[in-house]
Amino acid sequence: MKLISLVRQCAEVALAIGIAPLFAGWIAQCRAWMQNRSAPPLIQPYRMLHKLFHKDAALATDASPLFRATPYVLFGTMVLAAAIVPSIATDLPFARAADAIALIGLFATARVFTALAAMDIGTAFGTMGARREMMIGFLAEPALLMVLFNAFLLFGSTALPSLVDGYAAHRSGIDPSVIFAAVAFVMVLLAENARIPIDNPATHLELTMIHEAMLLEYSARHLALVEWASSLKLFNYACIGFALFLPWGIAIHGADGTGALLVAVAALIGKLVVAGAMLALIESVSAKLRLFRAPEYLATAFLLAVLGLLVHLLLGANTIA
Amino acid sequence: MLKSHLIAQLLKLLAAGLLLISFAMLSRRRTQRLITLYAWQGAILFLSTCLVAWDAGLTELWYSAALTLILKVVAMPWILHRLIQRLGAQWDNEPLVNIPITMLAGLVLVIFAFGLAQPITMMATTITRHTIGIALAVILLSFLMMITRRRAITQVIGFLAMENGLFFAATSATYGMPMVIELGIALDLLVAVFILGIFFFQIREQFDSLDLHHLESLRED
Amino acid sequence: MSAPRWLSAATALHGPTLHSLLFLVAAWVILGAVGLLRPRSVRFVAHLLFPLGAVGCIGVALLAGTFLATGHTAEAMILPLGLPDLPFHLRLDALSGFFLLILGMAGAGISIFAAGYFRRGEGTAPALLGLQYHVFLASMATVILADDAYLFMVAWETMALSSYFLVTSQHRIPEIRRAGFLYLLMAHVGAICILLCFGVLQGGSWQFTFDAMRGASLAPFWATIAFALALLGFGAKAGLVPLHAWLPEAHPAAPSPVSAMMSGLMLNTAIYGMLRITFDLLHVQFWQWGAAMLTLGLFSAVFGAAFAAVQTDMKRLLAYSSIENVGLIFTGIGLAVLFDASHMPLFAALALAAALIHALNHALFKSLLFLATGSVLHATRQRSLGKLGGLIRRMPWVAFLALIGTLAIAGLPPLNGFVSEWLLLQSFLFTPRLPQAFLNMLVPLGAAVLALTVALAAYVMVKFYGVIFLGQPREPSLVDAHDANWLERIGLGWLAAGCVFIGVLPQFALRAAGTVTGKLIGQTVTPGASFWRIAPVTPEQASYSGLIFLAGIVAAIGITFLLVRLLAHGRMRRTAAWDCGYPWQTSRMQDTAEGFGQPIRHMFGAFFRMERDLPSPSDEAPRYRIHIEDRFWGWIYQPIARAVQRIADAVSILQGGRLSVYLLYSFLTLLALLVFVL
Amino acid sequence: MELLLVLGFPLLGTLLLALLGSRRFAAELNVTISLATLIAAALLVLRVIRHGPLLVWHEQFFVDPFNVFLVALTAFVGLTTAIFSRPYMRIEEHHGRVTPNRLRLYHSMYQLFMGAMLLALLTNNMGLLWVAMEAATLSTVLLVSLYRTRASLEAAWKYFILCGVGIAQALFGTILLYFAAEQTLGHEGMTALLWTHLNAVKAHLEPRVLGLAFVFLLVGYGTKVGLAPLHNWLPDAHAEGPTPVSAVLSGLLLNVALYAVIRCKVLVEGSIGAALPGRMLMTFGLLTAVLGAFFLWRQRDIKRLFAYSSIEHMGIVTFAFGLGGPIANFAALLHMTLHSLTKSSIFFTAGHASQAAGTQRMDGIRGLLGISPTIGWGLMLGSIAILGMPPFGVFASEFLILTTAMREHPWATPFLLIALGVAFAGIFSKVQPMVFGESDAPPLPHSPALVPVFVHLAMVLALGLYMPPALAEWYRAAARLIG
Repeated sequence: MKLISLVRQCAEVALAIGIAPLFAGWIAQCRAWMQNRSAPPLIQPYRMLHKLFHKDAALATDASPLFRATPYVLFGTMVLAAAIVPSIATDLPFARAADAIALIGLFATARVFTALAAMDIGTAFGTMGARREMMIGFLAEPALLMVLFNAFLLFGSTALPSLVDGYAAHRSGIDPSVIFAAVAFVMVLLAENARIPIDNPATHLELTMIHEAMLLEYSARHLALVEWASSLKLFNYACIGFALFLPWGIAIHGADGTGALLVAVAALIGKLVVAGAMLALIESVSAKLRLFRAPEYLATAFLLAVLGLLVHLLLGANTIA
Repeated sequence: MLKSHLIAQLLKLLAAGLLLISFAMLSRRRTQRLITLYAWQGAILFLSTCLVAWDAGLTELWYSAALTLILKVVAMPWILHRLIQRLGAQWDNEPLVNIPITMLAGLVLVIFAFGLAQPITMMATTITRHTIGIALAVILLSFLMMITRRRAITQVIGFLAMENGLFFAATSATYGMPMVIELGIALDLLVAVFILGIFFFQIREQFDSLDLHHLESLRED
Repeated sequence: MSAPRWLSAATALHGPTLHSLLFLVAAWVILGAVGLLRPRSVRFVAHLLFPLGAVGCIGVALLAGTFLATGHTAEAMILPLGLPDLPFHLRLDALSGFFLLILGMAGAGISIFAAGYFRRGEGTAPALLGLQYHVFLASMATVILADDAYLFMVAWETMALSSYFLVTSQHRIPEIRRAGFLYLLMAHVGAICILLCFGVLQGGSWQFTFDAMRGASLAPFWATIAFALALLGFGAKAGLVPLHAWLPEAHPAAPSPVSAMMSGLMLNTAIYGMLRITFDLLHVQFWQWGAAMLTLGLFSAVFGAAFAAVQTDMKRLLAYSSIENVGLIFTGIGLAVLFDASHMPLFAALALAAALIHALNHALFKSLLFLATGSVLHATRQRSLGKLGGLIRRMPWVAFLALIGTLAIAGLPPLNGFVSEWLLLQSFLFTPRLPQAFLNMLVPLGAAVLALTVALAAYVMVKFYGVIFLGQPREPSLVDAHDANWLERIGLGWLAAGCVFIGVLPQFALRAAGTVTGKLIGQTVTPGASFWRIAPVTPEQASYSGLIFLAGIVAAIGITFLLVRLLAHGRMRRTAAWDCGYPWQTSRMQDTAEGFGQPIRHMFGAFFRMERDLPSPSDEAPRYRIHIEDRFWGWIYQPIARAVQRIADAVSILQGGRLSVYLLYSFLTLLALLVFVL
Repeated sequence: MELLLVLGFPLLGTLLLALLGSRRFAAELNVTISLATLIAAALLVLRVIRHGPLLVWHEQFFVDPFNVFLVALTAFVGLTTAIFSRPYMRIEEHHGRVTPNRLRLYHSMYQLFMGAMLLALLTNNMGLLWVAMEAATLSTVLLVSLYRTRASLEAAWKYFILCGVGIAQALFGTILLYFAAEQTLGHEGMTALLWTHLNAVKAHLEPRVLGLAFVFLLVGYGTKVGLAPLHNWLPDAHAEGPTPVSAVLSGLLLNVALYAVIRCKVLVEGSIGAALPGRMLMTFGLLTAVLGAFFLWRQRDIKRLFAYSSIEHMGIVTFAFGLGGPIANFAALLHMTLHSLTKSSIFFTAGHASQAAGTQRMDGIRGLLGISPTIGWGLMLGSIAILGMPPFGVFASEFLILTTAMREHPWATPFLLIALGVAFAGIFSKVQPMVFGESDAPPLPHSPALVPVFVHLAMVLALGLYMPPALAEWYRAAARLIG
């Protein structure tokens, strides 16, 4: 692999790590505006992290090594994911290490570790949260897979860089199936990132918690890492979405000089701003579902994805690759 | 010529008598009477064998005739007689199936037997060939009798009657089996009857009755 | 049955590899027999013979591996044993090589573990156990090497028999006897089906060698009959729903190493048989076969996963998860048949490779987990999940190694479980190109079912690991649980290492499976150009690199850790668990196994037959109990049993005990026959 | 000469034991005579192998591969059973179930039975065959009723009447055969009943008569084979007689009766073609196998259980003979051998098991492994063998039979599948709790002689894995004779 691409890779990862909390902050800000509350500053997440890193960590007496290792594992996996997802350029050494399916696997690893850590202390809320998280997970994955299936039918690949290149190669209009897939993807994104309507990141009512309930026992730097990791996860999902559905601007293989990269960064930020606003809007207009309704919600996502598939097959649409 | 014709007539007569006796056995209730009938059956066999022997001039058949006389007319009836004297089992109780129906079944069997015997009668060269059907009928009838009777002794008599039928079939179809076989059969028969005799006493001392409905304990339940 | 024309072109007589393999198999049997010299001595049998057996396993694995790597001409030989006109034929080709590799790799770990596991005074005498154990091993190897129907059946049934005796080694417990009986019955009926299948396959040529069967050309109808019989027979052994009922009973009943062998290795022999017959002897003919296998496989997978999620006995949970994995493997095979029958060799090869590798992976991580439960069992005397917990602090070794197994079976990168599932999904992606209408729209949904299953497996495994090893001990007695002894640790470690190795460097396994597909389908799968990643079709299309995954994660974690250490201070204090400030925490307040399964019970309610008794509000010591049963009992097994019972009752009237009636029977028979000839 | 010895020893034994049977050494004497018979039989076998078929004494006796291997088998099982019965009858005497006098009867009748069966096997004369069969019946009737209990008397009586009537049918069949033969061979001499002669001219025999004859012969000898629905005597006789008798009944008598049927079948096929007799045998076989299997399901008495299993296996063998053809016949002969070896060994163990537990009811027999491992393992392995589990030989024959059936008559295979499956469930579900589990029964007064059991099982096992070429050739020759 060429040195330049390695540098590019590092830059991309650094960018991801840097932007992710801002993205979370931006969403929070938008939500506040829409619910006409006075908004927290954009860098609020950074302040939060800073504070957490300087606190003393309080650890339950019989927390096992697994519990202490988990935050690092989470952060590590998310960084790796960020390295794999082509957010600004496609010619990345890590990008070929895994296709979208492997990426799902990576997220699953993170989820399993979170759940195990939550069960480690052996408190009521922890295990409850773990159970719910795993449930959402195994409902979301089929839908996500169907979305990828759509993409594969279009461009004959599940490797995100190839998808992006494929788009760039033929800007031949937009396939109807993509719309269904996109909607499904957004629904899954909400579910996977513990947003309304499945979960409420800002809740403080234990019984409704899913993601938060698993983190109850974490504090200080561990908590900071976990939070950072989850904002990274949201960022990664967003980037996957961009790669799948609106890859314009990403510096494609071959045409990726510094200029192209700057364009790509600008495009990315633009997309993130819009996407954040959209997410905030969705979260503001929709109410949280009862837990038992979650399966229905994700089933809908699944059905949409499958519909996209069928539409594609029935219209015998232009399989590009 | 005339002689053989006459003999043929006589044989048919005897065969008819045999059939009659079998039906009589089906209908009779008294054990004593059954034994008498059995003896008569033996006698007819003896006569018919003699006739055949005379006609065909086979010395073997004379022997087997003599055997018949000794065994089936004298020995067996006597043994059986003594047995029922000792066991005091003169009366047989109601047969399982009532007599008229048994008779009807018997009729059907006779017709069936004749039907079966047809091809054999066609082929047979012996003077007695027409009687094969009757022999078969006798066998089936005594089988029927064994089925319908309830008493150990009556079943045995049925068994012996069946054996008579076989013997009759042998003589009428083929002028009798080879002597060795005849002897063997006769021996087996004798032993069989002795064993049965022993059995009667044991059964009676175990169940103090010869009624077969005691012998129904071994079964799948 | 005249002189067998068994020698086929691509077969070298008396290959050296086959000879040495045969020697090792014989050695196993002898090892077992030697144990009888000192029947009661645990030290002699366990600490000497079992390690030797493990050495034999490693030998088998090495031989098979080298054969796959180098050898391409199959080796065959004939033993002067067997039926007069049908001596025992043996043959070693790519397929059998691959499954021997599995046998050796997993077997070695299990044998080492077993050396440390068997104790005095547990059921059968150690020597007898040793004999049965090694005969079991040997018979499995023979099944894989057999090249004629008779030897195959003999080895097959010997396998069933020896494992039956192993299962019932603690025969004083009635449930175990019941399980053993059910197991042997199903095995026997299945064997008869396989036998009949061979009866069809020999196609009137009266030659029971597999070569003759390859040659025989069957009418489509007969071919399908043969396939159906094979599916019945091998499906029953593999635990394919609805023929699975025996599996969750028998596998847990056995001593843990035996459970490991049955789940990890014996199921694979069924897979092997299915492949041998479908691809090699019948050379795939109709796509319908594939569709059937696919449907059954997917259903078994979901069914197994759902049932595993609601189990409360750790070994039953693993047994059901075996059903799930077998389902996945059958899905792969079915897909391969589907593609092959539609003349898409590349995709067929891909699917088949996925199935093969999954079989290998399953052998590794399932035996690892069963062995881990064995250690837990010895340490705690508890099988019920409701009485375990917090063992990660008491037995860290087992906990750590079991964690690897758990992550692997949950299909998480960078471990081996993910590789095979990734390949399977990859091959699913091509199903829309199938020529058959409907199929090309229905089969893709299978991919979703697959994803669902895999995610469910993750759920199940989180439950398994979390409830056993994490949280608070649910019983006070657990406090004095001890860690596994060193032999057990070596065994577990070996298997865990296997899981990691295949996960990180899948290309070796893929290359091995590729040679097999090359022989069976005529299309090899290659890991792709670069050594550090696998890209079975093209790198543009999809690629995966376990190596980079591992490196990346390790690097990321390491760097993060260092940075955090550098930037933030490391101050930390231990306090009681916070849990939203609720003061009176007890270990009873954690989620139980039942509780953890509750969402699944809601969603898959259709699968289960549940009896719940909820305590009354006024109850001082309230107890919530739920009993979950398999609906197939009521649907298939009990009706059959009842039918047989009813017929038996009817038949027994024939033996009424009345002599006259008996005479009547023979009389009527006579008349009937006379009428018949008249 | 060997022939004379083979027939002579048992008859001699009958007389000797009739005199000395009540002495202490009677059992040993019994064993010695059986041994002598076996040796003579072995010599006979050697001679037949060396010089081919044998036809002696005015052609009254005929020895060919088919019957000589049955002779050898009979003599062998006769010996092992004698060895087994020594301690067994001692224990019975110890329990006071038999008196010395009964023992005398027992020993002498045992030898008579052996002699009768050997005669039936060796004779060339269909009439003599009948006489011998009848003699065998009579002797076994006395053996079955040895205990003089109500049950044993009832069983013996039923056995006697049913087989007597059956045998009578067989006699009529023989007469018809004789009659048909006379038409072609003429009456001079008594050659018309000699099987060899009949076999020579079978093509010219009148079909219709032979058809009738076969029906009577089949019903007659079939009753002794235990073909359903003529089988009713069999379970009772097996269950109520002394165990050695059950062993020889199952192991030998059924074989001999089947042998008679097959001899007749060969003749009849020559005249009316293979179709009709084949179909009859197959139907009888299937019916017997299936019914036998279902009877197994609800047995409570251990000896009845295995008696029904004998019925089932006879059904399978009959079916195989009905299939015909070299392979099926080969398989059938093999199955006959293996069944008699296995089944007799099972009865040995079952006998000791019920002695140990003091009852024949299976729910009273528990934890045999605890009482005496040899009995326990013997019973377990025997049952596994009889259920057709490899590597035991029974599987080899079932393998051939099933695969043949699958090709020739696929319609039959479901029935076989049902029969085998149900039989497996029926037997194994009852054997398992008897062998496994706990027990508190006292040990036996005399140590059981289980050498025969393991000798038999070892032979069965060996035949499953390797069949000496000589033996195979022998079977093949026999199969060819049956055609």
